[in-house]
Amino acid sequence: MLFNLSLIALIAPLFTGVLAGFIGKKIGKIFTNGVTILGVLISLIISIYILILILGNPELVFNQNAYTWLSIGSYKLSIGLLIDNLTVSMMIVVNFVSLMVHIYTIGYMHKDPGYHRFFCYISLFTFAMLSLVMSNNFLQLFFGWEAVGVMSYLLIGFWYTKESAIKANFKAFIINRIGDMFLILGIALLFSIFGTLDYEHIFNNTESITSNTVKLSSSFEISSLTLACLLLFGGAMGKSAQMPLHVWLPDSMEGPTPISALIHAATMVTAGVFMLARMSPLFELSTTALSFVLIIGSITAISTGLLGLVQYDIKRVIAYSTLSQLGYMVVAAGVSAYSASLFHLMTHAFFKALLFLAAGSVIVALHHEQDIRKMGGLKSKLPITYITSLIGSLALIGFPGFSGFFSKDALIEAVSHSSVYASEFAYYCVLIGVLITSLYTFRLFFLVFHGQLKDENIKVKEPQLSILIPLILLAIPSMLIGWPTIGPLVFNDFFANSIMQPSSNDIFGYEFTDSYHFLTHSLSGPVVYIAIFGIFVSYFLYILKTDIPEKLSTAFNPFYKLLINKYYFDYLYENVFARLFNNLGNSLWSKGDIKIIDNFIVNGTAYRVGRLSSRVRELQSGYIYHYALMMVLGLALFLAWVVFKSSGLVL
Amino acid sequence: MNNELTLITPELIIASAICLLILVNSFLTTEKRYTGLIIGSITMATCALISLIFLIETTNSSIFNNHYKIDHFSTGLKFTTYLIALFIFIGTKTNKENTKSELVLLEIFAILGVSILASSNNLLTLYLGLETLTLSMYGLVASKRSSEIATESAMKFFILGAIASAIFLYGVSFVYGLHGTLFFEELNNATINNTIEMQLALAFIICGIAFKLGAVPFHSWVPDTYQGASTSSALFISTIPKLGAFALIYRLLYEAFIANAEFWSLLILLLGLLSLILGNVIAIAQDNLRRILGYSAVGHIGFILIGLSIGSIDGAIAALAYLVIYILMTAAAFMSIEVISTEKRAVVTLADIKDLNSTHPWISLIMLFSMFSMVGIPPFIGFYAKWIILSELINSDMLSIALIGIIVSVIAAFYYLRIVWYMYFEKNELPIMKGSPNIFQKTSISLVGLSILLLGIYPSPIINFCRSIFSPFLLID
Amino acid sequence: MIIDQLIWIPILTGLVVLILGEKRTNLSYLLSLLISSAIFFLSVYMYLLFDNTLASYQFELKVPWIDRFNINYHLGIDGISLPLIMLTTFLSPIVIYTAKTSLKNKMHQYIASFLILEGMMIGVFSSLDAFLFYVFWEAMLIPMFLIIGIWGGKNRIYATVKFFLYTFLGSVFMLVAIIYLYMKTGSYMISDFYEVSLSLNQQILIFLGFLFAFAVKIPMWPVHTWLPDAHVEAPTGGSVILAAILLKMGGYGFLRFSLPITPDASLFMAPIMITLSLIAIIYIGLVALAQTDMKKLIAYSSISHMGFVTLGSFVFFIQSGSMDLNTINLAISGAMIQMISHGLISAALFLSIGVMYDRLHTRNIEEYGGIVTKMPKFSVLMVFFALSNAALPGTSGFVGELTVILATFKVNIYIALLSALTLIIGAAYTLWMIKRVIFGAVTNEKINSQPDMKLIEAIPLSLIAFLILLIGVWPKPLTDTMNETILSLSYLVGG
Amino acid sequence: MLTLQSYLSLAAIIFSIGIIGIVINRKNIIIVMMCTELLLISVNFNFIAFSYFNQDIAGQIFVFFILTVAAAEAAIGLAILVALYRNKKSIDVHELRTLRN
Repeated sequence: MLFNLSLIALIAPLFTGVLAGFIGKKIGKIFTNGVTILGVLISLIISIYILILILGNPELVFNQNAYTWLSIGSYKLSIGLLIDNLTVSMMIVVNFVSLMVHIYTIGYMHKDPGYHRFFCYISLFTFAMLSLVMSNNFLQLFFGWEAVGVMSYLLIGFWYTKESAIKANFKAFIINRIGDMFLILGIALLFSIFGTLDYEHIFNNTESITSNTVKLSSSFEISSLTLACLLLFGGAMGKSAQMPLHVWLPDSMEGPTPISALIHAATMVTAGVFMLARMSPLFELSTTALSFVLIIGSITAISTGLLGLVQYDIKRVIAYSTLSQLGYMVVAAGVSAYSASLFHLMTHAFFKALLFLAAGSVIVALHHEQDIRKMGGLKSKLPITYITSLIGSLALIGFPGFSGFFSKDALIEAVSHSSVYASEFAYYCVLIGVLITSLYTFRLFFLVFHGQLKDENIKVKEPQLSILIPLILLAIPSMLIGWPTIGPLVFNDFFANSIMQPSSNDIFGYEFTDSYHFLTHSLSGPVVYIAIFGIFVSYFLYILKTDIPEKLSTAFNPFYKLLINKYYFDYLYENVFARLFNNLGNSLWSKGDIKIIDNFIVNGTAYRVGRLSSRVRELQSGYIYHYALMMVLGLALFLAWVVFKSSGLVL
Repeated sequence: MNNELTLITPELIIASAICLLILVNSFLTTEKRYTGLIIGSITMATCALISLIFLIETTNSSIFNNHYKIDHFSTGLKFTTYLIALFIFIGTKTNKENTKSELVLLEIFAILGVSILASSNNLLTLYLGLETLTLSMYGLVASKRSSEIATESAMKFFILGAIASAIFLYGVSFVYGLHGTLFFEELNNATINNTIEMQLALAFIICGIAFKLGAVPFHSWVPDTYQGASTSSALFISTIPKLGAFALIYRLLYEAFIANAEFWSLLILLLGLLSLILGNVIAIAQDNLRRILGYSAVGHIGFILIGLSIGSIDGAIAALAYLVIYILMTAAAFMSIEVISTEKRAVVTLADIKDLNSTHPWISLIMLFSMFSMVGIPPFIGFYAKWIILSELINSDMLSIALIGIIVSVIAAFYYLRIVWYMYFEKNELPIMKGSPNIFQKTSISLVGLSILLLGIYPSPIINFCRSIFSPFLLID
Repeated sequence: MIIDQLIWIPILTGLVVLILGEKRTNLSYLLSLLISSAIFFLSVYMYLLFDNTLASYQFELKVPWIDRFNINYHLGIDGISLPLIMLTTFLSPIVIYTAKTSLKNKMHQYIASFLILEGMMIGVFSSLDAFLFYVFWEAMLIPMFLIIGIWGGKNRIYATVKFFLYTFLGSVFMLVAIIYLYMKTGSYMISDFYEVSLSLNQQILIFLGFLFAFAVKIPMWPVHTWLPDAHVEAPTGGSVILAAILLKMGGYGFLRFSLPITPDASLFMAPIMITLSLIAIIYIGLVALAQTDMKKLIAYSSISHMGFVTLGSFVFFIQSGSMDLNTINLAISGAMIQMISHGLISAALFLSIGVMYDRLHTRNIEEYGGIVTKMPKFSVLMVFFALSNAALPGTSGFVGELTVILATFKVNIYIALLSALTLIIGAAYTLWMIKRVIFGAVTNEKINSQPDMKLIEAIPLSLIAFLILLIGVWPKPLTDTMNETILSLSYLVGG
Repeated sequence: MLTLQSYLSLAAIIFSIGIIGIVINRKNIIIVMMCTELLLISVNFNFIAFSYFNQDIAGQIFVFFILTVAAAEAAIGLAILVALYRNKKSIDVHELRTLRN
């Protein structure tokens, strides 16, 4: 029963998406958005229903194969569903945000000619994301993993006539593919050890392979587990845009705003974090891998946050913020605080989706203007957007009481108590990150909503209802969700059946009683104050003394340049690597294929035979005496040969 | 005595036909077309039938005081010759341009020569057969009297042929001197045959044979003659005399001097390799269709010689199979050229067959069969020719020769493909005039063309037939 | 008997079409379409009758052919030939179907060539006699030579002659190897070849003989240069058949001949074969990146993808320790799946390019851009095929590559790493093409006046898309068909 | 006393003269044809010598046949020559190269 329900939850968005794609245009917009929203709604309702059932009866958690995908010899690869607390909570997050985005899109895209296509895409995306989180094996994980990548590819390039958009989606796909390559290698490694790709089998037998090693060279061996974890994390780095594979995410903002909210903030990019949590039984056995995760996460958290400080595109700022927050989640996973990581994932999904959608609302209101230097003073014009943005921003910086506060604080708590290698480094990174977060968040906030209206001529008014409703609906969890959920999710054993992590005491060094106590406990730490300090600083810089940022950027010009050029990563990728491979391909083609193989060996042989032929044909001179001479020479040759032969000189 | 004459019925019939033709020629004006054709065809058909009967009855005896031998090989070869000649007559002599009776006369003469060659059991008979064949070939080449190139090529052919037969005879004289006899059975004497004198004599004889076959370096006449002679004569020259030359080789090398096989096989191999390589390589640079076929003939002869150089009966079977198959293919090619040539527009160079497919799809298809067959692509019969030779080579541990052979065939493929590409791929501004081949021509060319395909699909008959020629008993197994 | 019909009915129909001549082209078209579709259903029927629990040959037919050399007209199928035959019968009607839209002159000859080719291709896949195999193998060159030469592009003659000579040169060496084996066994039966015992040196020679033929056909680096030329110049149907089926014959040859007949030599040569496969995957992938001609790009992509076939066929030889049958099984299955999948995908891509070519008469990527604005329906399919080409999970392209990578990883991590690079390179060249052709602003005025894909063009593409998706989502039926055969092959190779 | 050797040497010399005559003659076809007759004569010499020394009649009979054939051959050769002259108005060896390569 439950299995079939879950299957319906999975298939519904697929079905409705396909329906919208194929016949939506013929029937009409109402049909398209109606049917897709229905699909996601069904999925959401089922998810919630399953959650309730599971909470009531933990026995209902199940892991069942739907069908055998492939069977070769003794190997069997299956497609199946694993429904446990982790899955269900991810399903709810995905479906909820997806639903909000669906509703939001009705208003946001109503003039776009690709309306139906868009709904088809986001529905299909929802399906892909669900199949990723509901999977009970690595294969299906990879299916979903790539499928969300493709939908993201299509959605980033949604406005396909825009050169920048199709450049961005190409880039996104390729960089994701780099991560995917590592992921599939990691999967292959696990397969080569276990001979199966089922989570259950692999996670139950991890102990047996702790001493397995992989020989990388004659003298260097590495623990298989560590290698597997590193490779899997490579996949996560691509999808969750960790340094140095982060470059695609800011560019992906070329897509329509709803998908920035759905894919590039709330769901797809968190797939990496989800996977880390899912793979916790593996990662927990390899401290090396954990440290690596930790380091990458902290670097991402701090460095990408810095970049957000110098951006002027409203969506890009939020995108960099997303990068930074993803860094936080990865850091949490690095210190084994998977539950904190997932908690942050969840709250982040709400408030970041909110922020993006709010940004979208601003963009719509300003007739698709995205440069924050041209904004300002929108507070009074867009009150609802303003308030919801404020909620989102406060949640993002971790203002006490907001959802982000709980998740981020728990996370930092865990980092501070961790003893994993590099945890100290990570701690300082995340602390500085808090300041930076609050700086860029409120820089954006102040520049957009406060100050002076730049262009009085544009008629600015609050967008239509379908845009505002999701904002409000998302604002509520962004503000409140932390209170009831932190306890069970982070400190109690809600995830016990799906994640393997040390007890909450070991992780946080803190005995949790209730959310209020947690809040007061946090107030004794530095995090909250740093965040609030950040608000003041940005108020000072962007409202009071607006010329200081300019001065600062000239004063620290090299640093500023570094930031504005995004640490030259794009330059490196595009002008060094991409060009290198392009040139390599070109020269292999023109030198290797055309010049050496084709012109020299293949056609060269033909040419030489031809030349030989035209030389040899001269033998046939046409003169009888030459012909006769040839015959006589032939005869003479024979005779000479006979004579020599009999005298033993030849053969 | 009576019995002996029965045994040479085919030869007698041919001889009578010759007399008849001469008589007819004297009394009838040349306007009376087709007399030559009719007489020739009937003669060939009858002879083929009689030979077939002999073949089935496995007649085997020596006649005329052992000068003449009617055995399986000779009847088989004769049967083949007559059959092919029949097709050639019907295919070419029905064309208005080739109705001159003396053409048929000369050709029948040549066939008589081949018959004598095939049956000879004595160096003298052999010589007579050879000269009958050669002399009529000279006439045949020169038959287009008003043509400058025809007479030129005939002249060249004649002089070179004279030299070659002199060289051959010179060798024969030594053989005679050393052995004191002209009968093949008595020549098979290992002690004498291994002397240097005998080897020198053999070298002379092989030169003569090589000329007849057109092997490098005795090939010079081939391309010139193919180009110079009229198409029908070229067709004849490229087919029937080759059978005669094969008989020559078989009778001399395989019967008379088999004891020296080790010696002559090397010479034959050398000739074969030279022909194979040079013939095919030079053909690549040719533009004249008939010259291409000429050089291609040299190349094919190379293959046949390589097969013969194995020195075993299996090798000879393979070589004969190759030869018969080659004759089929080359007949198809020449017939196609003949058919598409019109009085106004002779088909000479590759450019003349541009886009043939659009105007003559059927003829170009047959030409395509023939060309791919010559390349050695299955399912055409030419593939089996190459394959049998390769099999025998590999079987006798001559792998390196086999490799040379196949590499050269790949090179050779180029010029055959070129013919196909001119017919099919090139676009022609001046469409080829639609010739009007008559029904006989069409039928015979279709038969030959289809036989290339059908025998390719089921090659057992031709393989078994060639084997049966060498030994009647092989048919049974 | 049923295989017999599969082979000869198309060939005879081809001859009938030739005889019907140019005037009755429409009749011929309908007739051939009917017959080739019937052949497809016949092969489906055969598939249904096929017992996939048996490793042995099925539907066997053995008639003496050339007694003298113990050659039989011996047909039969097993698990590795059946999918390839199905692929052939599936694509042939499609190719004939598309003739109408993409061809102007001598259509009857074109159709006839394809029908004859179809019969011969099925013959190749079902011959159990090496001689018969060779006959079909070589005979196929003729129709293909004509197809490229008559209906090809500007440089068609060069391309087709190159194609012919290249493949011909390759296959003659195979002939020598086959004859050599006949000398050893006294039979041309392939299964007799399996049992002959040969020394390592003999095996290596035989292996090399086969290698020449198969390497050219697949094609492997460095004997691949005929393929881009042939593809670029060939008409759409020619490219489809060339990429989808002719290339597979090389892979099929490895599985049918090289591996089971000369396992020791395969073991000996495996490092070279693997290196060449990796070169194909990476080097050729990079070369594909540099292409400006769509067909050339897909041609290079084909070479790169076929690298996986050879990799799968040989990678298990370098396992450390004893040969693990499971790995062999996995790798070979991967190679087979990759062949089928590539057959479908490359066919689809070439057909798609054909659809565009029919409209704009250029294959130059730079002259395209923004196709999607004018041809959205077509673009959906094109993007789908491109993604399949980039091995997107859920499409057949992924299944083969995944399986090969899984097997490879079991053998050697570095080889797996290098082969997995295709995920990046493959995506890069395919999607870069998509970016420049399908997406972007319309730069070429001509594009603006183009209608979207017509239904008549959509049907074949959709059919292929459906199959690609089906195999991608549920490859089990495919692997079930092959399992037993590959298992017994694994025993021959590893046992 | 003339030995077989002497006859054979003479024949060889005549043969060589014939060959050389053909090869180095750059002028006239008639001379070439005469040289071919020389070749045949040398062969006849051989046969007769062998016949005599072997005490076997066959060789001499062979010579008769050779002579006959040579006559026929000469007839044909001259006929061709006449035809050639009619077409070319020349019997110069140098000019006989329309067909080449």
